This record gives sequence, C-alpha cells and structure tokens, in this order.
Amino acid sequence: MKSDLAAGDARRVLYQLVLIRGFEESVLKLVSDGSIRGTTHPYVGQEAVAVGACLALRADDWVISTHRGHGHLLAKGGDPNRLMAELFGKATGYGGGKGGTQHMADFAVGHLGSNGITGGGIPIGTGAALSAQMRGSGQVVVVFFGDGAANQGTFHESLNLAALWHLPVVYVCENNLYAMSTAVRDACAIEHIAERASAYGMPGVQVDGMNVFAVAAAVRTAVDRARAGRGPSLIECKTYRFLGHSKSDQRVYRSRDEESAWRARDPIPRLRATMLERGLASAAEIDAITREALAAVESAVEFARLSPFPEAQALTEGVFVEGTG
Amino acid sequence: MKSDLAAGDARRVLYQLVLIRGFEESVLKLVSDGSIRGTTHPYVGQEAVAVGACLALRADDWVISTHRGHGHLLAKGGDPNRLMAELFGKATGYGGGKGGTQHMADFAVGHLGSNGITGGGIPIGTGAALSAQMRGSGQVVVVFFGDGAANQGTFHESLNLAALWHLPVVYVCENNLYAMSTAVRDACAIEHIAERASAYGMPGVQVDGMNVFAVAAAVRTAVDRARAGRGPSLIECKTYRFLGHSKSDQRVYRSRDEESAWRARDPIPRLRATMLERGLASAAEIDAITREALAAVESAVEFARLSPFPEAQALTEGVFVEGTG
Amino acid sequence: MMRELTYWQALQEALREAMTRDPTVFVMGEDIGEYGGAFGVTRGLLADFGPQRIRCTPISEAAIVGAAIGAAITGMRPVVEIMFMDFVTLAMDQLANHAAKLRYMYGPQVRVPLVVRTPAGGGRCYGATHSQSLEAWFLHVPGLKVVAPATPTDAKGLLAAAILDDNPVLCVEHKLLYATSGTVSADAPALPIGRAAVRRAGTDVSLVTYSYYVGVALEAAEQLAIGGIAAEVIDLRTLAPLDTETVLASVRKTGRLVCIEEGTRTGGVGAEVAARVAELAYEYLDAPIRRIAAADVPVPFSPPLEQADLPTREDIVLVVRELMERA
Amino acid sequence: MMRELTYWQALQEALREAMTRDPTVFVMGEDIGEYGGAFGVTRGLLADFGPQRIRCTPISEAAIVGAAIGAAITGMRPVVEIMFMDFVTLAMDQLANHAAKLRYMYGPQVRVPLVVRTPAGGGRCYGATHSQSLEAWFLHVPGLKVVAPATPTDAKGLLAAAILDDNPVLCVEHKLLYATSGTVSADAPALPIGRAAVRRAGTDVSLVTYSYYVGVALEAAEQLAIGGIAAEVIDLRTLAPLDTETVLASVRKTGRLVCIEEGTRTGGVGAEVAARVAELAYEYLDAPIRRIAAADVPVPFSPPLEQADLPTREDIVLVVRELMERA
Ligand SMILES: Cc1ncc(C[n+]2csc(CCOP(=O)(O)OP(=O)(O)O)c2C)c(N)n1
Ligand SMILES: Cc1ncc(C[n+]2csc(CCOP(=O)(O)OP(=O)(O)O)c2C)c(N)n1
Ligand SMILES: [Mg+2]
Ligand SMILES: [Mg+2]
Repeated sequence: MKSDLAAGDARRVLYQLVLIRGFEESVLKLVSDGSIRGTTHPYVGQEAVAVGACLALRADDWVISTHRGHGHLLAKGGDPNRLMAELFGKATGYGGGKGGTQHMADFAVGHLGSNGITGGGIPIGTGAALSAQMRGSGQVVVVFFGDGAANQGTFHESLNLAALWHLPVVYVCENNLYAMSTAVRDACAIEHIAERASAYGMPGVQVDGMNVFAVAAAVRTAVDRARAGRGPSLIECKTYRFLGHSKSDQRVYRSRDEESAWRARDPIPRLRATMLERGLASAAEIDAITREALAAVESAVEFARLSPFPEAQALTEGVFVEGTG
Repeated sequence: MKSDLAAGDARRVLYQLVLIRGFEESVLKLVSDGSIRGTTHPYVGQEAVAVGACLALRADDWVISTHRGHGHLLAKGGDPNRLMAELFGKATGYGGGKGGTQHMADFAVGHLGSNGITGGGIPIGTGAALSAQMRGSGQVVVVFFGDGAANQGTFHESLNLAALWHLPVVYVCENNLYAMSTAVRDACAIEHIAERASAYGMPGVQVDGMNVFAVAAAVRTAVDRARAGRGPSLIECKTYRFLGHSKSDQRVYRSRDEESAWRARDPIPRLRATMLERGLASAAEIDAITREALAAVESAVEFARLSPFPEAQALTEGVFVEGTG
Repeated sequence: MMRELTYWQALQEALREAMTRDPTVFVMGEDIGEYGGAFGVTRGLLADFGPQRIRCTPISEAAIVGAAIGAAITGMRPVVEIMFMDFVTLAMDQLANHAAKLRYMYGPQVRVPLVVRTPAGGGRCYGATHSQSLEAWFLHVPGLKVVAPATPTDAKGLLAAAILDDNPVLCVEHKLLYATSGTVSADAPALPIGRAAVRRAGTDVSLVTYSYYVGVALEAAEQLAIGGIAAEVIDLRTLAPLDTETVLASVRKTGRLVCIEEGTRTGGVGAEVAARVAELAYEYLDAPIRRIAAADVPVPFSPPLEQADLPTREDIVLVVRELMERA
Repeated sequence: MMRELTYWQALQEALREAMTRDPTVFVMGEDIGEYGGAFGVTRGLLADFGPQRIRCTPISEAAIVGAAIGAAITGMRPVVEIMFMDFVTLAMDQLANHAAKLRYMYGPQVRVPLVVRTPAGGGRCYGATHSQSLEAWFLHVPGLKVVAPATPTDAKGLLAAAILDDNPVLCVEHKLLYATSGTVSADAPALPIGRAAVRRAGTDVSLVTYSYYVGVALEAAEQLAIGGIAAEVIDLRTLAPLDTETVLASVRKTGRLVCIEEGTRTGGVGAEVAARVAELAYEYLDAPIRRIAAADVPVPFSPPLEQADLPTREDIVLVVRELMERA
C-alpha cells in the first residue's frame, strides 16, 4: 500500500468499499426475496478496482461501466438511493426504472452508463474521449470492462482507434478470471490481457486489483499521461468476484479453495488492518465509518421501497427527445 | 531468393505471376470498355503474395480470399475461364454470374471464397480450420486479408479463437500500405501488423511480399507448424498495389515517387532476371511461358464473351439448397 | 413412445439425437459446457459428447457465427447458441451478408448447414438488451430460414429439421417456454420447415401468431369461445419461409385477421402477414386487419411497465371483440 | 436564392452549413478525407474543415458508430458515413442496442444527436454485399429515426434536420441519386422529419414509395396518365416515424394502394405501409393492396439479372393497370 496514505483518503476509501459491499449484499437479498426482479451481477470482491480507479479521477472525468456496474456508479459518486430505486424499477431510479441493473447512468457525476452488451461500452467510452479531446476539456475517460469483453471485436477496434488518435482514455480491464462460467484460460489465448496493449502501441500494465491504492496509482499514471495528450493505456486489474456471476450461478466451474484464497485478499479487512496499524483511524472510527456506509445502504432500500412505480404512460414516453430536429 | 530454387518451380511461378498480371490488366481494360460492369480491385503488384502462399500449400489445403481476390483464385489453381465469365456476369462463371468480382469460390481447388466485406472472411477461414481440425483431415487454411481488415473486430476475435484452439490456419496479411485511400499509418496504431500476433500468443513474421520465394518460405514454416497441430501464425507480407484501389481511383493519397520505388521491386522482372542468371530458363523459354500465360487470359476473355448470360429464371433460383431439412 | 418433456429437454433431445447420428454435428456457444448454457438447454451434453463437440467459446459473437459458417461450408453441421437474441446484432454481418448469401453467390458448390439457436422474449425483467424479439429482421434476409417453435414437440421437430437442413436456419426460442412441458413422441420425425399449424379451428376470426404467444392466443380463444366467438389459432411455426397458404385459407374462412407477436409493432412479423393477406385475400376480409404487438419502445425493465408493454390475453380478447362488433 | 445542385452537393451543403454554424458537428468515416468518400459527398471538406472535423477512420464500423455515440452523449454532434449500407450490419449492435435505446434506458439526462449517413441501393452491378436496401430493419428499431430523401432539396433539408435532431437518425441515401440534380433554395430551412410529400396528386391509385423509386413512380404515373389513370405519388421521405396520415388520406381518396421499394419484398417497408392501411383505411380500399419490390434473393451481380431484380416503371404500370381492371 501507498506509503504516503492520508487518513482522509483511507477513510473515504473504506467508506466506499463498505458502501459497495453492503449495497451488493443487500441487493442480493432483495433479489432473493423478490423485492428486486430480474437478475443482478454482484461486484463483491472487485470493489478495489472501481474505488481505486475513481480515486485517480477528477469529478468531471468520465467512466463507462458494464453489466456489473453498481460499484462503478457508487465509486464515481452516484446516489445509492437512485441506484437502488432503479433496481426496484421505481420512478425515482436513475432511468425512472426503465433501465434496470445493467442500464443506468449519472451524467452529473461523470458516469456515462452501464451496459448490458459485453464489450458494448468500449467504443462508447472511446468516443467520449474523442469528445473530450475535440473540445479540449481536459477530461479523461476510464472504460471499465471484463476479461470476457477483451475478446470482443469492439475491444480491438476501440483500442486501435484510441491509440491512433491519442485519445484521453484509460482502459481498465477487470480480470476476475471468469466470464460467466468461462475461465480466462479457456477464452483468451494469452494469460495477461495487459499484453494486448502492444498490439496498439500503448502501455499495458498489470496491477493487483485487490489493492485500492495499487489500482489508484496505476490509473493515476495512465490518467496523467492521457491528460497530457499522450494517449491511452490499458490497465489489467487482477481481481476476483467472490460470488456467482449473477443471482442464479452455482459456481460449478471453480473450486471453493480458489475462492478462499482470493477471499483472503479481501480489500476491506486489509484496509481496516492498515488503517489501524498506521494509526489512520481508531477501531471505533472504523466502526463508525462502516455503520455510516451500511446506513446509507439501508436508507437506499427504504427510499426505493417507498418510491412509486412509474405511471403507465411512462411506457411510451421518453423514447425520443421531443422538439428537436 | 531461395537458393535451391528448382527450374520447374520457377517456371510454374513465372507462369502464375504473368497469368495474374495479364488477367488483371485485361480485366481493367474490359471494365473500361464496358464489357465488365461494376467495379474491380486489381491485384497488380501483389502477385507474389498469392503465388508464394499457394506454393506452400497442398492441393487440398484451403484459402479464403478478399475483395481483391482474382489473384488468390488463380494462384490456387482456379480456372481463368470461369473466373472471367463470372466477372462478365455469365452463366458459365463460378457463381453463374450471380456473385461477381468480390464473391466467388472454387471449392474443387480449395478456394473457399472471396468476400466483399472487409474482414468478413477471417472468421469463416478460421471455421474452416476448425472443421479441418475436427475431422482430422490434415488440411491447413490460408486466410488472406488486407492491412485495412486488420483493424476490424473480426480479426481480433478470429485470431484469438484460432490461437486458443490451436487451429491449423495461417493468417496472411497483405499489407499494401493502403486501405482504399487510407495509409496504414492513419489507420493502424502500430506500423507492423505482424506484431499483433503477440496479443494471441502466436508467431508473427514480416516478410517481403514482393518476393514469391520469401513468402513461400514463411508460409511453409507456418503451414508445417499448423499441420503439426501447433496452431496458427500471422504473416505480414509487405507489398504494394501498383494500381488504384478500384477502377475509379485517382490515387491522390500517394506519390508517383512512392509508386516507382515499389514498381522497381516488381516480382515479375525480378524472377525473370533470376531465372536467366541461374540458368533456370532461357530467354526464349521465358517468352514462351509469358505467351502461354497471356494466351490463357485471352482464351478466358473469349470464353467469357461467348458465354451466355444466365436465363431470367436464375434470378430466383439457388437461394436455398432444395430438398433437405 | 410418448413422454412428458419440457421445451428445453425437447431441444436437447434434438441436439443429442443429431449428434449421436451424425459426427459432423457440433455445438458452439458461450457457457454451454458445464454451465449448460444460460437457459440450461445444453446441460449434460459436455459430459456425454466432450469439449470438441460441445465447444465453449470466448465472447465473440461475430467470430462464433463466422467460424460456424466456415465449418458449415466445409462439411460440418454446427449449431451455434447465441445466449440472448439481443446479441445477434453482433453477428448480423456474418448472418446476413455471409451465411444467407453464400449459396446464391457461389452457386451449388456450397452449402451452409448452419443452425443458430437463440432465446428471445421478455417477461423476466431483464431489461432492454436481454428481452428483445428481433425475428422480424430475419424475414428480410433472403437466404435464411427462421423457425420459432411454440411447443416441446415443435421444438424438437423443428430443431431436428434445422440441423438436417443444408441451409442456414435461425431457431428462435422463448425464455418463458423453456420450462413448459408437453408430451413428445420419442420417434417423431423432424417437422417440415415452412408449415404452419392450425392449433384451434374457428370460423369467426384468425389469430395468427407463433412462439410463446400461441399459448396466450389459445387462452384468449378459450375465453372468446365463452362469449360465442370462434377464433381460429394459427401457429406459424416457421417465419421464413412463411406458410402463406395456411394463413390465407384461414382468413378466407373467417374474414378477420389478428396478428399477434411479442416484438415491437412497426416492421414486425405481423406487418408481413397483414400485407400478404391484404394482397392475396383482400376479397375475403370482412373487417380491418389488427396487429397486437409490443409498443414501439425498448423493452422497459420496470416490472409493471414491462407487463404493460407485453401483449396479453386480455388485449387479444378486447381486439377481437371490437372486430366482431364491426360486422 | 435557387441554385441547381446535385444530390451529393446538397448533402454536402447540409454538412458544410451545419459545421460552419456549430463547432460540435463533425464527420467520421472511411476515406472521407482527400478521397472524398466512396461517392464523393465529402470531397473538399477536409481542406475546409481540417482532419479534426473530417475524421478518416480505420475500417472499424462498430467502433466508428460506437465512438460516435460516445461523442454524441457528451456534447458533440457526429455525422458518420458508412460507406455502403450493407456494412451497417457490422454496427447493428451499436445502432440498435445502444444509440436507439440509451435515451429510453438512461432517461432525460442523455441525448444521442447522432447521424449515420449511408448509400443504399443497386443498379451499379456491385453485387450482393454492396447493393442492399436494408432500411426496413431500422423501422423495427424503436428509438431510431430513418430518413430517405429522393431529391436534392430533401437531401439537404432532411440531412440538416437530422443533424439538428437530438436523436439518432439514419440517413439512407441512394447511389443512383447522387448525380441527379434539382433546384435547391440556398436558405431553405431544415425539413421536418416525419412528413411525407404528395409528389403528384391523383385520384385512382396511391403509389407509396421513397428514395430513388419516387422518380420511377413519377414516370410510371406519367405513363399511366396517358391511359387515363390518375396515380397519386407519395414520397414517404421519412421512414421512421412513418407519416401514416398522409398515406391514409391518399388511400381514402384513391381506394388503391401500391407500395414500391427497392429492397427485398418480405419484411420490407411496404409490409408496414400495407399493414397500416389494412388496419386504418380498410373501409376505403377498393382493391387488394399491392407491393412492388425486389425478389427475395440477394442482389445478383450479373447485369441482366440485377436489372430483372430491381423494380421498374413497367412493373408499376402493369400492377396498377391490373388493379384498375378489378374495379
Ligand atoms: C454481447 C454479449 N454476449 C454475452 C453476454 C452474456 N454475458 C453477460 S456478462 C457475461 C460475462 C462477461 O464476462 P466479463 O467481461 O469477464 O465480465 P464479468 O462478468 O466477469 O464482470 C456474459 C457472457 C452479453 N451480455 N453480451
Ligand atoms: C466492412 C467493409 N467496410 C468497408 C468496405 C469498403 N472497402 C472495400 S475494400 C476497402 C479497403 C480494404 O483495405 P485492405 O484490407 O487493406 O485491402 P486492400 O484493398 O488494400 O487490398 C474498403 C474500405 C468494405 N467492403 N467492407
Ligand atoms: Mg470476468
Ligand atoms: Mg491494403
């Protein structure tokens, strides 16, 4: 962990990690009890990636998210209430309930949207970077995607475009070793996705995705480079999803031993220990942060429950922006 | 050039180079005078790639071709008559006139088809290799494609699949420096497409695409490897199309100097000189080979001209194989 | 021998029988191995046929379909599973510009015995990118056949036929049908592609539909019967080529046509059916044609909105009653 | 001020004016720089606007459209050129699952002011992968607008409107129209998207068409007039949203509908038009509906076959005469 870790940083990070963890665990329960319909892709285990990456970003920088996107939205400063309400399909959700778990955005905090199509967001994030470049806004885009998405054609086309045009974008691959049930070794011809960077002449780095500050440092380097006009980077975060792919996954494709080994690297107890060790917070303070984060989750559930479903007429509204053209 | 070059090989190669060159020049004239309608993508200048690659193949090996495909078909042993007839849209053409310049195949000689969609043939050739592997036929597939196609998503997805499954396929990229009017440096984030091989853990080699025997040697190595079950390779042939992209191209995007420099590397005079030098053929013999090849082109034109157009009912026939399912 | 099978079991049986009979048949798709596919159709096949023939792929829809085409034109009979129909968008080029066209362009030397299976439909709150019914696009792709079975028997029979067919066939399954069951004959032959079925005879109105909505239309017909309206229910079964004759014969008898589908209305399958009837059975029509379909919107996630979006038995009943009152 | 402009010049004028007025408008596509695009629409623009705004791309249709979406949702107004409509297959996912759905899914915070221009149509012996008219697919993509101008004035007006529109718009151009010319007002405002035009008034039959076939239909109407048949010619101009009212008004008057399009018949634009009329103007119909379209085959290369495939003036005349004789 970074040696010059400030107490404020650590607390904020701990809050976010716990918020995301708590949020996802809460969502799983709500899916099980039928309060939330459809499916969900829990981010549990991968929190350090979203939190670390967003730590390296300005508020006006952008992120593009995936199907496993609640963590990205919360890490970028999204509102747990509106996020939870969206999962419930409520009118107060980010998309008024129309998007659901895989399809929501919060432009106000720089979150340009999650995406139900594996690899679908990669070119879109690339285009946002083009927009930042053309407008000279100084913004940088972080595009999150999984190891599975790295085998889609859009990955290749987008990274080539970004490198060619020196776009201010950082491709953050969350290599959690599986795409649904498919192990990386059964889907990707090489072990380290970061090595694909050389096919586009951009830097490619591997980083411990269970370590917030390692992720933040790597992303910061890439963001600085991008902001300086020196083009894109590919960062591969080695991480693990502690739970199944989605609500129904029995995880037949991997061993409980493998899971335990990764769980031993859980970023949350790790950060708690470091904070105590370095005197960045007392046990009581850590408990308070934890309680505060979990309380935010509870309020979000409450908010979502109490919110109304959209009115029937919402069905046919909002397909188009009216009154232009 | 290969030192153990046999006279027979050299003559066959010369014949094929001249055949393709003569064929393409003839086609251009026929397009200009309206005998052939639509467009054409001349292979002039790139002959050494098709001829060299096919020299390394068994008769039952397969090739997949592109929009610039007449040379591939002739090099694999296709019939100039049926090829020319197809360009005329005649019933005696490979596809009875329905395919045209970008869409023809000759399965009997191992040619699985040219393709009007840039990059469209890459996964198809990959699947043919899968078929060869599954049936244990020992066949190898050469997939031809251009530098432009190397930026398509299908390139990435296919090479990953082939490497993952150790498919018997050789990807032969004809880097002729341009995709239509777009220079490689304006389209591809790296200079040497062969370097993309590392993204899939397969060998990538660059080779002089103006030298038949250099191409043949590189392809042979890759074919041997593929046939031995050791998986795919990527071979980048540095080459040049002497003429415009298609019939109407004025070549505003490149200089006449650049063109002359490449024309100085024309494989045909080069091979003629070598043959004379090494005593592989006399000047008279070389002339005879040349005449013979050009005579074949002339007969092809004759054949095509004299052939009938398809009957009107052909329009709605042949969409489906009848009587199965 | 008749057994009770679910729709997914019936599909799997077709796969198993084809793979047992013909060593060139194999399956490719994402997570179809141990995981059994997103909807379980291939569960158990990996153990029985091995990883060469139950071939798990990377997430590369274009290359999966493209590679299947390459295998198909060289003597294999691949069956591709696209996990959700929404993702065929990524394989659209390979399907429309290659699979469907090669035979016509290259001539009789080439055959494309390719099957692409994919689940369509909503009703499970999966949101706009996991709920679509996009089959209408493929009616507009000459060279492609499209089947859309509504029952376990048809699922087995049509998938078997698709695998036997030397042409590319898109097999549109429905998420809400996988768990439904019915009796399926163990030795039924493959069903002919291109033939609709009259699921219920009636004289007052023709309800033309397919896939999941056959069941809904039958329920509506039941309810209408109570009110004295005899609805005929046509299950198209194959969408391309469309069995125009069966539809026309029905409309000639009933004089009224209601097309029912789950996809969005504009440019849907019902448009084509309606157009054919308006061309070829105009004289027999006693009332305007009606289409019942989803609204022209992306499928909303919010459960009440999704329910409001999808056509229902009540919608059908109301539309038919309104039509009958015009007479 | 009126000037004579070709269709391509009119399109270019719309681009130029938009780029001059609004710095967020830019163009992306293959070979659109010095080369001017495969059909010359952007020739000269690189010199005037520079490589930042006339942005030549690699051959990566999916990423081009995807990147344009990303630019569009962050304040730019990209205009993408897809070199041939046949290649939109490669961008189908980005168009159908992203561009068209983002607004509905994400809510009012997002706008997708994206234009995708692309040439459709045959008649140039380019073969099956370079001659298609695939617009019907996009009628079945809620969230997308589709325009298909038939004249230089409409080309300019509709492209201008598409660029101003905050929604994704597909602009379907026609290869055989680029060189055609007409008078275009220098200061005409953008045309409203969604309004058809009656190109010729008539009382006997409604010919509903768009793009290149408007001209063909007008010629047919001319010929029919000699025989005393007054055909009304409707140019749809926008295919999505379809101007149903103008079509219905015409059919209510004429009692006969002939839909004409260049794309393949099954599942075409004519199916939707026919279905709407059979639903909403059934009582006014005096004859069966007719569709004139290409055969359900890939576009053949062979010149006589391609000519036989594409609908002609004679086809229209024959169909209309046959319809009139039924009366
Ligand atoms: C185009 C497409 N193909 C398949 C799917 C189904 N699917 C959803 S998530 C997923 C796995 C994605 O793996 P990865 O990119 O590694 O992300 P992870 O789930 O591990 O976070 C798959 C196959 C999809 N949503 N989109
Ligand atoms: C998907 C697709 N995009 C664009 C085109 C138009 N096009 C035809 S050939 C060509 C250039 C291809 O370049 P390259 O792959 O380098 O092959 P070359 O022409 O140089 O042989 C282009 C852009 C096409 N046919 N298909
Ligand atoms: Mg993963
Ligand atoms: Mg090239």
